[in-house]
This record gives sequence, C-alpha cells and structure tokens, in this order.
Amino acid sequence: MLILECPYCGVKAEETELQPGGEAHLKRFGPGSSPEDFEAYMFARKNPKGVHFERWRHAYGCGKWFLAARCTATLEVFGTYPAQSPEPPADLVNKIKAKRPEWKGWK
Amino acid sequence: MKRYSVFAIAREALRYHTGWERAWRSPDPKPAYDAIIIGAGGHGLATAYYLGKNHGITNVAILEKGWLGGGNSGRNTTIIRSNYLQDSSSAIFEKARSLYETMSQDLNYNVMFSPRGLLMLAQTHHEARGYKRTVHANRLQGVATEWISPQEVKKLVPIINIDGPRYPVLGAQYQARGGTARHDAVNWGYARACSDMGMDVIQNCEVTAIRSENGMVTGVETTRGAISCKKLGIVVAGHSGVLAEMAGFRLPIESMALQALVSEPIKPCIDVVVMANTVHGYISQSDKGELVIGGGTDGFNNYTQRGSFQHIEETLRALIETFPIISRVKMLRQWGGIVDMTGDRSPIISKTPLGNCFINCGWGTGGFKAIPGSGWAMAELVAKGEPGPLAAEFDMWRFKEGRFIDESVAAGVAH
Amino acid sequence: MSTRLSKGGRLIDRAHAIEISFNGKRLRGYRGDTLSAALLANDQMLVGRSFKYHRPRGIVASGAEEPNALVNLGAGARAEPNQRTTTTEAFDGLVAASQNHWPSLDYDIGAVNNLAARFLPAGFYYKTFIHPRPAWKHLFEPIIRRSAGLGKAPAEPDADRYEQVYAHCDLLVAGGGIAGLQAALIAGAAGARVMLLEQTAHWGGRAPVDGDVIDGKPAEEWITATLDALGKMENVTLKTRCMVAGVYDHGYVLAEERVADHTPGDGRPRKRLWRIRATRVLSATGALERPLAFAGNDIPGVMLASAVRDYVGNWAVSPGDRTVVVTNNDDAYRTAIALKEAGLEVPVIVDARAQANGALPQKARAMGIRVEAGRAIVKVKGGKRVTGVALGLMAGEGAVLEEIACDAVAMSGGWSPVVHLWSHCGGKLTWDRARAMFRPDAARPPLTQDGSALVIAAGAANGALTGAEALADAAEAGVAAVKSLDLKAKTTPIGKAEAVEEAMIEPVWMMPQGAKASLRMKMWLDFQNDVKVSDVQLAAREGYQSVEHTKRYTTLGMATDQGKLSNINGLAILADALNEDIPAVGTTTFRPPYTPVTIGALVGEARGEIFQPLRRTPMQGWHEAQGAYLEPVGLWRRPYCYPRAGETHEQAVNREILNTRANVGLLDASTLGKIIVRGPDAGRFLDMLYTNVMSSLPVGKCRYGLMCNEQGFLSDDGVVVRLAEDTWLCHTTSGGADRIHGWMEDWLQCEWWDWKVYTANVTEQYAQIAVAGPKARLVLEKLGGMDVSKETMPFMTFAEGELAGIPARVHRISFSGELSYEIAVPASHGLALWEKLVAAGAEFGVMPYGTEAMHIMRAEKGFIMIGDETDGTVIPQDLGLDWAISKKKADFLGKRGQERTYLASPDRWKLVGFETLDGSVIPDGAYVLDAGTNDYGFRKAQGRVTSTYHSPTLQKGIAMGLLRHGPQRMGEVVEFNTMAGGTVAARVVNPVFLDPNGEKQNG
Amino acid sequence: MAEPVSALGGAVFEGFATVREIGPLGMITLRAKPDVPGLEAAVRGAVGTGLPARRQMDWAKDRGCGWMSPDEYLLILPHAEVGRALAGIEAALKGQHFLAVDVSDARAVFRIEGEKADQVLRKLAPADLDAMAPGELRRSRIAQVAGAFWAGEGGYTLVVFRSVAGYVMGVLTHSAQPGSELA
Repeated sequence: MLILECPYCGVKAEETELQPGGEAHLKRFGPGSSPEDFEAYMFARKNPKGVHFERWRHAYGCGKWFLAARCTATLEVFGTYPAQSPEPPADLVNKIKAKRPEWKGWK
Repeated sequence: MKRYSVFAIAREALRYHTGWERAWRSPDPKPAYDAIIIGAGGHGLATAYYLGKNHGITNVAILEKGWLGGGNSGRNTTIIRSNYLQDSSSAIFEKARSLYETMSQDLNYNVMFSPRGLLMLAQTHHEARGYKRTVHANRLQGVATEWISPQEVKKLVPIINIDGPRYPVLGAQYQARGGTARHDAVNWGYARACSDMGMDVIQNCEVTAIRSENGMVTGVETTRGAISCKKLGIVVAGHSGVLAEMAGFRLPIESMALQALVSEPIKPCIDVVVMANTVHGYISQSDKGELVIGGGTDGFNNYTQRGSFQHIEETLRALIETFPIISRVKMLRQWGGIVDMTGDRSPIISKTPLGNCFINCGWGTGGFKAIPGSGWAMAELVAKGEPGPLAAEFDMWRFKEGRFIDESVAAGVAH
Repeated sequence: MSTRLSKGGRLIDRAHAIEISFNGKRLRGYRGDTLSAALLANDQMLVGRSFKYHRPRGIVASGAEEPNALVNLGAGARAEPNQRTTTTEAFDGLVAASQNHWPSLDYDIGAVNNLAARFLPAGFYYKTFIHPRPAWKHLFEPIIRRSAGLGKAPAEPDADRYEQVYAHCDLLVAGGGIAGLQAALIAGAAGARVMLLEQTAHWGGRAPVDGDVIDGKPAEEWITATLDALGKMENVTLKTRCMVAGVYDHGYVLAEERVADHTPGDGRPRKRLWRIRATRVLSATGALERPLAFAGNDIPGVMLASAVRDYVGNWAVSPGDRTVVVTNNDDAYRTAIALKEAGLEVPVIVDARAQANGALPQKARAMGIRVEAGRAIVKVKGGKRVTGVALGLMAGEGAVLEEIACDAVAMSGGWSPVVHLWSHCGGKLTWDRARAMFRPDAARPPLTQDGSALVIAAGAANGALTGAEALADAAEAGVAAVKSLDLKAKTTPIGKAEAVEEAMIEPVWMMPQGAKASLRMKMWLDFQNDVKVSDVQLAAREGYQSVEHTKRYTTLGMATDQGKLSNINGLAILADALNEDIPAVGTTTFRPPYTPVTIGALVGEARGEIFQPLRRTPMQGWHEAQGAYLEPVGLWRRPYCYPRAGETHEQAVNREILNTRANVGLLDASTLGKIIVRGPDAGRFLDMLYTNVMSSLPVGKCRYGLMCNEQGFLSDDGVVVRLAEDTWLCHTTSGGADRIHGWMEDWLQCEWWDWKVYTANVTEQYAQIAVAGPKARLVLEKLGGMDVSKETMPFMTFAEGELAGIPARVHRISFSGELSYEIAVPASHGLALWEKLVAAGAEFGVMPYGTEAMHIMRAEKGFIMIGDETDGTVIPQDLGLDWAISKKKADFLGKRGQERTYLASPDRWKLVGFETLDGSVIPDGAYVLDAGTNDYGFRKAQGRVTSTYHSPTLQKGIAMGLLRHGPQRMGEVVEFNTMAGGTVAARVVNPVFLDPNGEKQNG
Repeated sequence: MAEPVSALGGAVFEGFATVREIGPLGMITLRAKPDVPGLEAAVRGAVGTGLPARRQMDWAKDRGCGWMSPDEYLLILPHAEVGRALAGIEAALKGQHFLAVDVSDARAVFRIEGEKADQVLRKLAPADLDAMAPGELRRSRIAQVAGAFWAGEGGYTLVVFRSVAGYVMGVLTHSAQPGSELA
C-alpha cells in the first residue's frame, strides 16, 4: 500500500487516492512514424526490476498527473515531480545514483 | 521409476514407507545440453516434458532459480477453463483443458483434475450479450459451453444470491468440463516425468547471463556455473522482462502483482467455480474445504510477491454481495504473485531476435489453465524452430501489426 | 480429570457465574473465562477431531496458536465456523458445537481413517486414485470432498454489522505485554503518536503468570502503574481485543478489533477493521512455546507447559490431577511448580537434557518433585484422554524403562519468537543456535518507503525470553524507535525485572533421539492436519526438499494455525533428514493475517445498499415511483422500461417505442457525459481528440464526433456543441464521462501542457431530457418560453433560454430518429422540468421510455452504440463511419494506429444490416458461418451480429453486424449459428431500416 | 421560477454525531493559474476573499474560496448569486485564459456535527485528520467516492458529487450509529 507525495498539492497520498499510469517519459509517435517506433511507443516497456519512472494521477485529490521514481523490487520511493518534465530532475537522478551505485541511469 | 498405485502404497505401508524413491533426481548441471529451459514452473516443465514425449529431445536441463513450482504455478487459484472468444485462445486453452483430462494417467501422478463446472455470471444485459457471443463462438470451435438461466445457476450454486438487488444474475455462461486441479501436483507430476526421461531439473540455479554469438545463443551463465546449449527456451512468467533484457531484446510486457486469498476450511458449500466479472470476484472451494478467492491486479509495476489490500477488499465486497453467507467465514491467508501483462493481455509464444532462443510468457492472470497446452505448443516451437498452429498467432510481432488477440470482451477481469 | 480449583484465577470473576452450551451440554463457568477454560473446568477434554484421521483432539494451548479446539460458535445468522476456544471469551448463553465428526464427537465414523493411517501417509492421494480415470471425478473426489473442511458453512446471511476506521500514528506497538507497555511508555513520553494494540482482553502478557517480579513488586502492579501513565498521555491510544493482522508496504497495518464478539446482538459493530498508517511498527508480539515430538503427543490431555500454567494461574483450572511435565528447558519447571503450589500432583518431570541443575530444577526438587534427567517420553498411553506415559532413555530407541499413570502431560520444546509482523514485509530472520530459535535479524529489517527500517522487534518477539531480558530489550527498542522518528527520548522509568538464572535449552526435535519408525508414525507435528515426523521424513526421502515443497506435500503448517506450533519442529526434522543446517533449510513465507480475519470485517460497511456507490439522476425517484425496471449502467441504474400492470418487459418496450414513433416519449438522458472545453487552443485540442474536425464547428451548432484510443480503436462517441468562440461542450456516453474527462486531462497535463485549454466535467450539473416523437415540438411549445420552431432551431443546432421558467439549453439532436429535443437544465430543476413535460405532454400522449426502447429505436435507424457495435477491437472504418474521419488532418489520436497493416486490411469485417428471411430475431452474439475450417479445425466465421432486436415499428427481426466485405454484399443471404445448433438465414441489407433520408428527425 | 432542490432535500440523521444534508449551495469552479492578471480581483468581486494558499479555504462570512489544484479554485456563495458572480468573473477576466462554470447542482453538501464528528469521517476517509492545518480544504476519498471536506463551526463540511448523495448519506449514517463511537 504505497504512499506517494503529490508534488502539486503536497498531500502524502496513499495508493487508494491515486491512479497508476504506467511508464513515464514515453515519446509519442504519430502519423508518419516507423512501425518500429510506433510499436515501441505503444508496447515496449522497460519494466525494470529496480528503479522505475512512472506516472501517477492524484485522482482522489487535486486530479493532477505527476511522476515518481520508485524501486519495483523494494518499493522504495526516491521522489516525485511534476508531469511537465521531459526528463527526471538532475537532483533526483543524483540521489538515486548515490543510493543505487549499480543503477544504469533512466534512459 | 516405480509406478504409483494403491498397491505400491500398500506394499510400502508394510515397511513404514521407507522404500519410496525420489520423485525427481537433483543432479548437478552438465556442461552442455541440447536444450535448456529456463524456469521450472508449470509452463517450463510442461515444455520440457513434451520436448521429450512428442519430439524425442531428452538431453534437456530445466533451470530454476528457486524451488520448482515456486512461481505463479504454485500460487494461483487453479482454475481451468477454455471458454474463450478468439479462436487462437480457445485453441490453446481447449488443448490444455483436454490434456488436463488425462494428465493424472499420462504422468502417473494424481493432479486431481476436477471438472466440476465453471460459471461466468452475467449481471448486466451488456455482459449477457458478451457471454452469449462467446457461447456462439465456442459452438464453432467445438468447445462445449452453454448459456444457462438464473434458476439453473441457483441449482448449481445454492448459496448464491441471484436476486441482487444491485446486480441480479441474468444468467451465466457455463462450461461443464471446466474446473480446477491441484497446482503443486501438476508441477511435481511434470518434474517427476521429466526426471524419469533423463532430463535434469536443476533447482537453486539462477541464470545470470545469456551468452550469444552472431545472433545465436551459445549458453547461459548461472549461479552454478556456465552451461552451453543448442537451443534455449525462456519460460519464466513474472521475470520474462529481466531475462529478455539479458538476451538483448525488449518485450511488450509489464510485471504486476496479482492478489489471491484462501479462507479457513469449511464443509463443502460451493461445488463449481464461479466468476463474477461485473463485480470483480471469483471463487471456488478446494478439496480441503478452503474457499479459494482471486483478487485483482495492482495497476503498477511490482516484483515483490506482496500486494495491496484494496483489491482484496474490492473482491470480498463483491463476493459477500453474491454469496452472503461467507461474511462470517475467515480469511486464512493472502498472497501475491507476479504476473506479466502483455499489450493485449494474451500470451506470447514466439521466436525471438536470437535464432535459437524462444520465449513463452505473458500469460498474465490466466496461466495455470494453459500449462499443458502452452508446454505442448512451446515444445513444438523449440523442437522445430517454427511455431505450429497452436502457437502461430501468439508471436511477439503481432503488436507491430495491430493483430491483437483481445479477450477483454469475454473476461473483464483477472481469470 | 480437569476441573476448577477452589481458589485463585486472576482473570475470572467468581461473583458472576455464567452458563454455556457445548454440543447441547450445559456447562458452568465464570465471567472472564475463555471458552477453553470453561470447557476444561467441566472436564471436557475431548473437543474436536483432526482433519485427516479424525483422531480425538483436546485443547493444547491457551492462545492464538491453538490448532485443535475449533468450534462452530453461535447459531443461525450468527453461526461462525472454526472459532478458537482459546481466544473466545465466554459469555452467558454462549452456544458452541464441536466440528468434523459424524455422527458425534465421541463416536466418529471418520475415525476409520485412523485405523488406515498407515496406508495414508503424506501425499498418498498423489499416488493413487489414478485409475480408472472417471473414478476420481465420480467416486474418489466426492468422498474426499465430503470429508473436507472443518466447521459448517453458515446457512444464513450475517446478522451483524462491521465497520472500518483509518488511523495514523508515528509508532504502532503490536502486543500489550510488558515489552510493548515499556516501549510504548518511552515513545509516548517522547511525544510520539503511539497506538498500542493487544489482541487479548488483558494487558501484561505472560509476565503475571510467569511470576515475574518487576521493580521489586509483582508484575501486575508494574503493569497497572504503566497503564495509568500511558492512559494519561493524550498522544497514546490503547486498544485491547485488537489483533494486528498484517504489516504491508509503506507502514500500512491492518488490525481487527473484536468490539462486540463477547456481547452479541448489543447493537455495536461486531468487529472493526483498523486501517493504520504507521511511520514505524514495534513488534512486541511475544513468543510461542513449541510442543515436543514424542509418540502419542496428540492425545487429549497433552498440552503445552505454558498453557497448563495459564489455565491454573489465570482461570483456576487444572487440566489434570496428575500432570507429567516433559521438557528440554528450565522454563517448564515453572509449570510443575505452579501445579504443585496449586496442590496438584506432578509425578515426574522428564527432562531430555543430561542434567537439570538450574535454579528452577533445584526449586522443583526442593518441593519434592521427582526430576528425571536424560529421559524421554517413549509414548503416551490413552485414547480420548491421557492415562499414562511410558518413559525411556532420551538417547535410546524407545525401550520402555517405566510407566507412570497420569491424566495430563505438560510439554515444552522451547520457545519461538512470533516473527510474523517482522516478516510480512520482507524482514529476514537469523537462527540463534544457543537458544534454538529463529529471531529477527536486525541487520535485514523490512523497509519503508524511504529505505529505512519499518519494523523494530522487542522483547520475546526479538528473542529476549525472560522478563528481565524482555524489559531491557524493549527499553532499547523504545529508544531506538524514538530516535528513528527524529524525536528526543525523555527520561522514562525503565522497569527492572528480577533475573532468574536459567540453564540453556537443549534442542530436542524428536524423543527419544533414536525413535524407530513405528514411534515416529505417532509423533505429531501438525495436530490439525495430522502431519507426523514420519511424513516430513518421507517428503525429504522423496525429494520434496525445499521447505515449501515439504509444507505443500505434507500440508505441514497449512492448517488454521498456519504452523504456529508445527513449523519450527517440522523444518528441524526436515533439516535433520537432509543432513542440513536448520538455517540452510529456512522457513516458509509468513503471510497476513496473523490469525484468521472475518471476511465481513474486511469489507466493513460495504454491503447491501451501500456495498457500492449508486449514482442517481435528479429524476431517479420518479422512475422508481413509476415502478420502472432498472438496469445497471456503470454505477447508474437507468430505467430499462416502465412496465404497466400486467405488462411484460417486452410488451412495455414495444409500447414505449410505438408511442414515441407515433406521439412523443421522454427519456432521462442525465447520465450522458458533459464536459466543457475552453481556451485559445481548445479547437486544436478537440481536433486531436476527435477523428473529425471540431474546430470548424460554427457557434450554435452541434456535430457528432468519434474518439479513438492511440491503438485506433473506437472508444467513445457523442455530440459536440460549440457554445462560444473559445468554448465547446462535449457529450460522452453514459459510462464514458469520467473516463473521457480523465483522458482529456491526461493529454493536456502530460503531452500538450503548453496548450491553453481548460476542461470541466459538468455531467452532474445538468439534468438532461430527450423529448422525442412527432409531437415533441407541440409539447415544448405548450411549456413555452423558447422558439423551438424548425426555422429558428433546425436539426443539429441548439439554443439557450427559459422553458416554463427554467433556464435551459435545448439541443435539436436525435438518437431515436424522431423529431427530438434534448433539454439540459440545472440538476436542481431536473425533476421539476420532467414533471412539467409529463403534464404538458399528457394531451399528446407522452410516455417515458427506457434504455431498451432507446436501443431498439437507434438500431432501427442504424445508429451505432458504443459497447454493442464496438468491443475494443473495432475501428470507425469498420462501422462505415469514414465520413466522420478527417482525411485532411495531419494527426489525431488513433490515426497512426489505424495505419497499421492489420487495421488497414481490406478484409476486415464491416458493418451492415441483417434481415432474417422468416422475420425471426437473430440470437444475441451469433456468428455468420463461413465454408470450411481453419488451422485449428474450427468452423470458419465471416462475421457476427452486434445488435439484434424485434422491431415493433417494422414488425420483424432486424439486426446490425459485422461481415467480411459486408457493404459489397448487399442482398446476399448468409447463415447465423444458434446455440441450439441450428442456423438462421438472413439477408444483408442497409443498416438504416427506418427513414433513411431523415425526414422525421429533420422535420 | 421554481426553487432549486438539493439532492436529498435536507436529509438528517441523529447518531453519536449529527449528519445533515445542506444546500443547495452556490458553487463555481474557477480554473486559472494564480498569476492571471485580475484573478484576485475577480475572486474578491465574486466571494470577497483573496486567493487562498495551497490547500487552504479562505472565508468572508458565508462566502468562500478554496484551493483545489494549482489551476483550480472552488468558490462558495449563496445559490441565487451564482449567475451574477459568473457574469462578474467573465467581465473581470475578459481576454484572459480561464474557465468559470456553475457547479452548484453537480454537488451535494453535508454537515457532520457534534463532539465526535471527526470519528464519522475517520471511518470513511484515509486522510490524516489530525494533520490538517486550520482552514485546510482536504480532497480525498469517502469510502468509495471522491469528496472534499474542511473543519469548522463544531464539525465538518463535506462536499461530494450530487449523484452519490444517497450513497454518502448511507455511509455517514452507518458510521455515526449510536454505540459505534471509537472512544
């Protein structure tokens, strides 16, 4: 039963107040994109056993989507940040590197 | 191998059962095999079994990182059915169901396949139309299912509440030959049979790397040393993504926790398997008397075999509404299993970018019922290098083409 | 015999006698008794039958670990199976019955299994019942099933209420023994928000019975004083009868409070589920005593030494007059001493250790108790109760040296910390060789969301078994907890218990050491499931070597006590059989709940009327008053039809349709989703969302639109209204409002966050009513207030104004194919408008119509229905909706997906109409047969029906469906299959059956 | 014109706490970023308060403004004044990017009163009531539906969607049953 802090309203929301939204930082491929790119956008997922960047919506709260860095093996949460982020904030990435030296990075 | 029978038991009883031999050997890995199957769960063991039985390939190792049958095939709700909508699904699930019918005899191990009947309740008009569609599809597929009335449902399950008021039962899709089997027995029966064919079932042997040269797998690194092989089959359910990454390709898969629970054992009160998809619950009663109850899937990526509480809660709510008497029964144990979900929630039995590497995964919440059919189809793929009809539609390239095998119409929730 | 002692009993109130009934027998007890205490006080040694062999079973324990004493408690709507008598508080009028026997507890036919026990070893059923094949289903399994289970399933719905409650705390302390009290006191004093939960009705745990002396006084005084101090702290919550069931990730804790279990029917909720968020959890859950494995250790009268002590000390009940004590540690001597002090006989203490010279053995000897060191119980004599024991050498194979008559045996195999809460979330254990126990490994705790330790173990739960050790350990744990919460520990009194020097335990997993097979077959490990030493050894021999395999193969630890008594002994036997170290074998996984939790309690308030939210439109009450037949649509319940007296649903539906087509009908369309979209980029946004162009829609006009997901599959449809230059109103399907609003917000927040667009879901702000039929305009004109003429309000336009004095937005849109107005008014006026329409429409023959009439009328018009024509695999092109898919737009959601080969294939099934040749109705879900079979050997199909009805308007069966190359096959006759096995012939026709040129709707 | 009707017509339950459905209450959803020129003036004009801080509810007698999200406010005012207020906002924010809509009838409002009013909510909402700041507007879950609530005047005010008013009354009633006090 996860707790994630919504970066918008600051509420430490619990899982039942949230709606999961899958892998974060996916690039949308539209008309004209190659079959490979479109398939990757639709289906290929990192699904790592470890650090995962993912989307959550504070559905029973302010209604905003936000992003979280979470370990899928220990459920440790490294941080949350606004959905309007093309990539994870540098300080968060550094924090994770410090905690998980073996981590290969988010890309 | 000593055959199991009532006479064998009588004989052994006289010497205090000191004469029983091992159900399967526990050998050290050999340096090389014709084929390595990664994953000694039901699907992996069945794959190996049919490699030997159907294709005569017995120089096989089945590698298991923990104890055999310790994954989803040992922690599921044991439901067996084949009342699917799409032809490709019905084909493989019905093949599996029919193999379950004779499994105890084939393996000389009583897997307690119990075709006690399976009901899918229709509690909205929309759902009723959906199930009638499946029954019509099953007619064409030769899968024996029927549409039955609320009164017939009540006859099969006297403790059910068909009157609602919220979700009155409008009827049900009934598969009389659906049912359950003892999940551990399926794993153990296959392991024993594989071992008997001379295959090596190697437990506590985790694959740490997959070695390949110019597009072909040459072997695997394991916690018990390097082993080379001519062919590799990856059959590891929840960890498919991790293995695929070792092999250098990515899967349309996400791993999530699926919840289940059992009640304390009570005297028999529900003889068939009942699935109520509108209210998200399914239930059956084991031969031990426990109510075996399936919950929902957490919507987020998760590799811990622990789940959240709210899905258990949601399921039990629905079941009390449908079976009011269970309110005073107690939950004995709850657990989670890691299921791998594909883009269309249907499995993948497929060649991979590596020429001699094959993968069987993505069974999501419904893998147990498929075990023998899945093994049968995977064995054919590994043996011949090309899929037979059972596996043909389940290749991993269907997503690129948009060629979905979508069962969502037939089963709204975990099955 | 077991009986009530004349004095003592710290928990009973002799002033309040109660009467209970067991198997119809009336028994006397006292307030404060557990059901076990009351049964033993009345010499009820035999309380049940075991699962497999139906062996006689007596009470073994005094707490949650009890495997045998399970009863059917209560009757009728308050009947509950498998209630543990050891944790059931007795009350006047309590009714209980024993389980798993026929015809009676004393004479149980099932006991034949016991005679055959030798032929029914672990896993025997895997090895037999294999031939002949049908026999399993028809003969063997039915027999096994009939004997399955323990308690009877309740026959009636539950009469009790339950509820849940959420709580939040810094520190949750599980266990109200002296360790829990001490730790809570420290955390409370430091200002932490503390919850201290105790599963029994009493504080202090074992300390008072074990005779602990704290700060120079009897433990009871320290407990009372500490409780007073805690009670004065505002930041501390104390709860008894509250069992911590499970620890989940991120500090989530479930606890079950037995509010009114002991006062049934007093109106309070029977149980309350606590859903707690704790920053840290302190596990002070104590330890459980282990049985010893010797032949006949399952005979009624053989009990845990600590339990015997509890019954004497807490309830003044002696399990026997002559009790033999058997042990491998000093603690059990406390039992012998307690019995002696209570004036009972202890013929001998059998100590498996070579010597017994500790302080307690000395004291026992001094009291004149015979102590036999290096000895073992070879076997217990007796059937339904103990009659004696046979003794031999511990080191031997079972040769009997001496027989001693007795009526009870108190056994102690040492203690195991209760590590469940530590383990639920992944905490690891370490094997303490010296103390022969698994205890929490502080170096590998379960983690919380920030990666720090979630659980801290304290006292006996941490392996600190004696009172002195436990208090010291708890004090440390309490301080550690305070530190981990970034609080300052205040100086807090730490209880000091007198240390009693105890000699080391010697691990004994089987007695005697070299016992032969015949004895090992009588040594029980799991009393409820009948798992014996020989079964575990068999599992090992057969290669079920993983502890999980052994558990599953033998069912060891799978009973209702989940192995609380049997697991450690079992895996020690396994380790021995495998020549492995105990830690190498490891334990099975600990799963919630700690003890079984009532399903009703897990669900709380959510049952009956409030089991799920029910969404009601402003006119819902009116529909119900009219006796409408309602159908669930999402969480709504919409009128399916309004049957009149003597009408079937079908007749009602037909009447409603014919009346709407001839006169005028009213439909409650309030459930339709309504989403306002506004902003400079709103048009651009909607052009991405819909397959067709919305930016070009003129203000004041309506346009039908389709939405697809990124796969390209059709997901929703509805009419879009241009309210103003920068404002649109999007109608969605009834089920779709929240989903589509979320979909919009997802794209605006996560993909196009620089676009200037705001959305608002105003679905519930408006009641919406469709007034449809040739006389619709007359009705509206009668209401007055707006010009609804064809000229000022042509088809697919809307106007805002006042109808009958109610502010309204009137749309000229039609889903029925009739002249139709959809009127939206503020929900607070919905019922008023509806009633005005009913009144004004009376002279025009107005009638309400339901969803089924709506479905049929739209089918007569060939309009598609999301969920009928679509199922998540259908694209707009399949439905001949190409006209609604913009060719000139560079991009819209789903466009790329639809370009994929399989979706672009010319061979996809496409929408057509079907007319049966004989006028009958094509069955729901029927498929169009094709020649031949496919690769699977299945009969081929070339299409399927998606909507099929009897059209009262056309007096025949009409249908819509998908057919390969459908539109090119007009006039062709095809065959549908039926469930009965036959076929129905139908002609392929245009799906628009009625008014193809739309004169009616445009009129 | 007919009087507006609230969802439950003012239903009441007297348990260990009193549960009352109140309203109809005027409510406006105002979506705009706080830095929109004239926003503060528009809000002041409509309900007489300034822009509330994050998760705060500001009051001017019976009128209020609550922070719902970084770009959404909930204005509360007498039902009859909503039209005028909306017109005022439209005028004040002309040319700006914003959205203001009447949601008065999309909501049902409850008062939970009495010394133990908090216990009724504790049984239904996963939110930590003790951690709520004075004047905080908390959006959370009420059993199985969304709800927003704040404390004040000897109790709590709870706002939910109109269609589930009956359900919410049901769970509130269940939770306020005499004899089910938590302590």
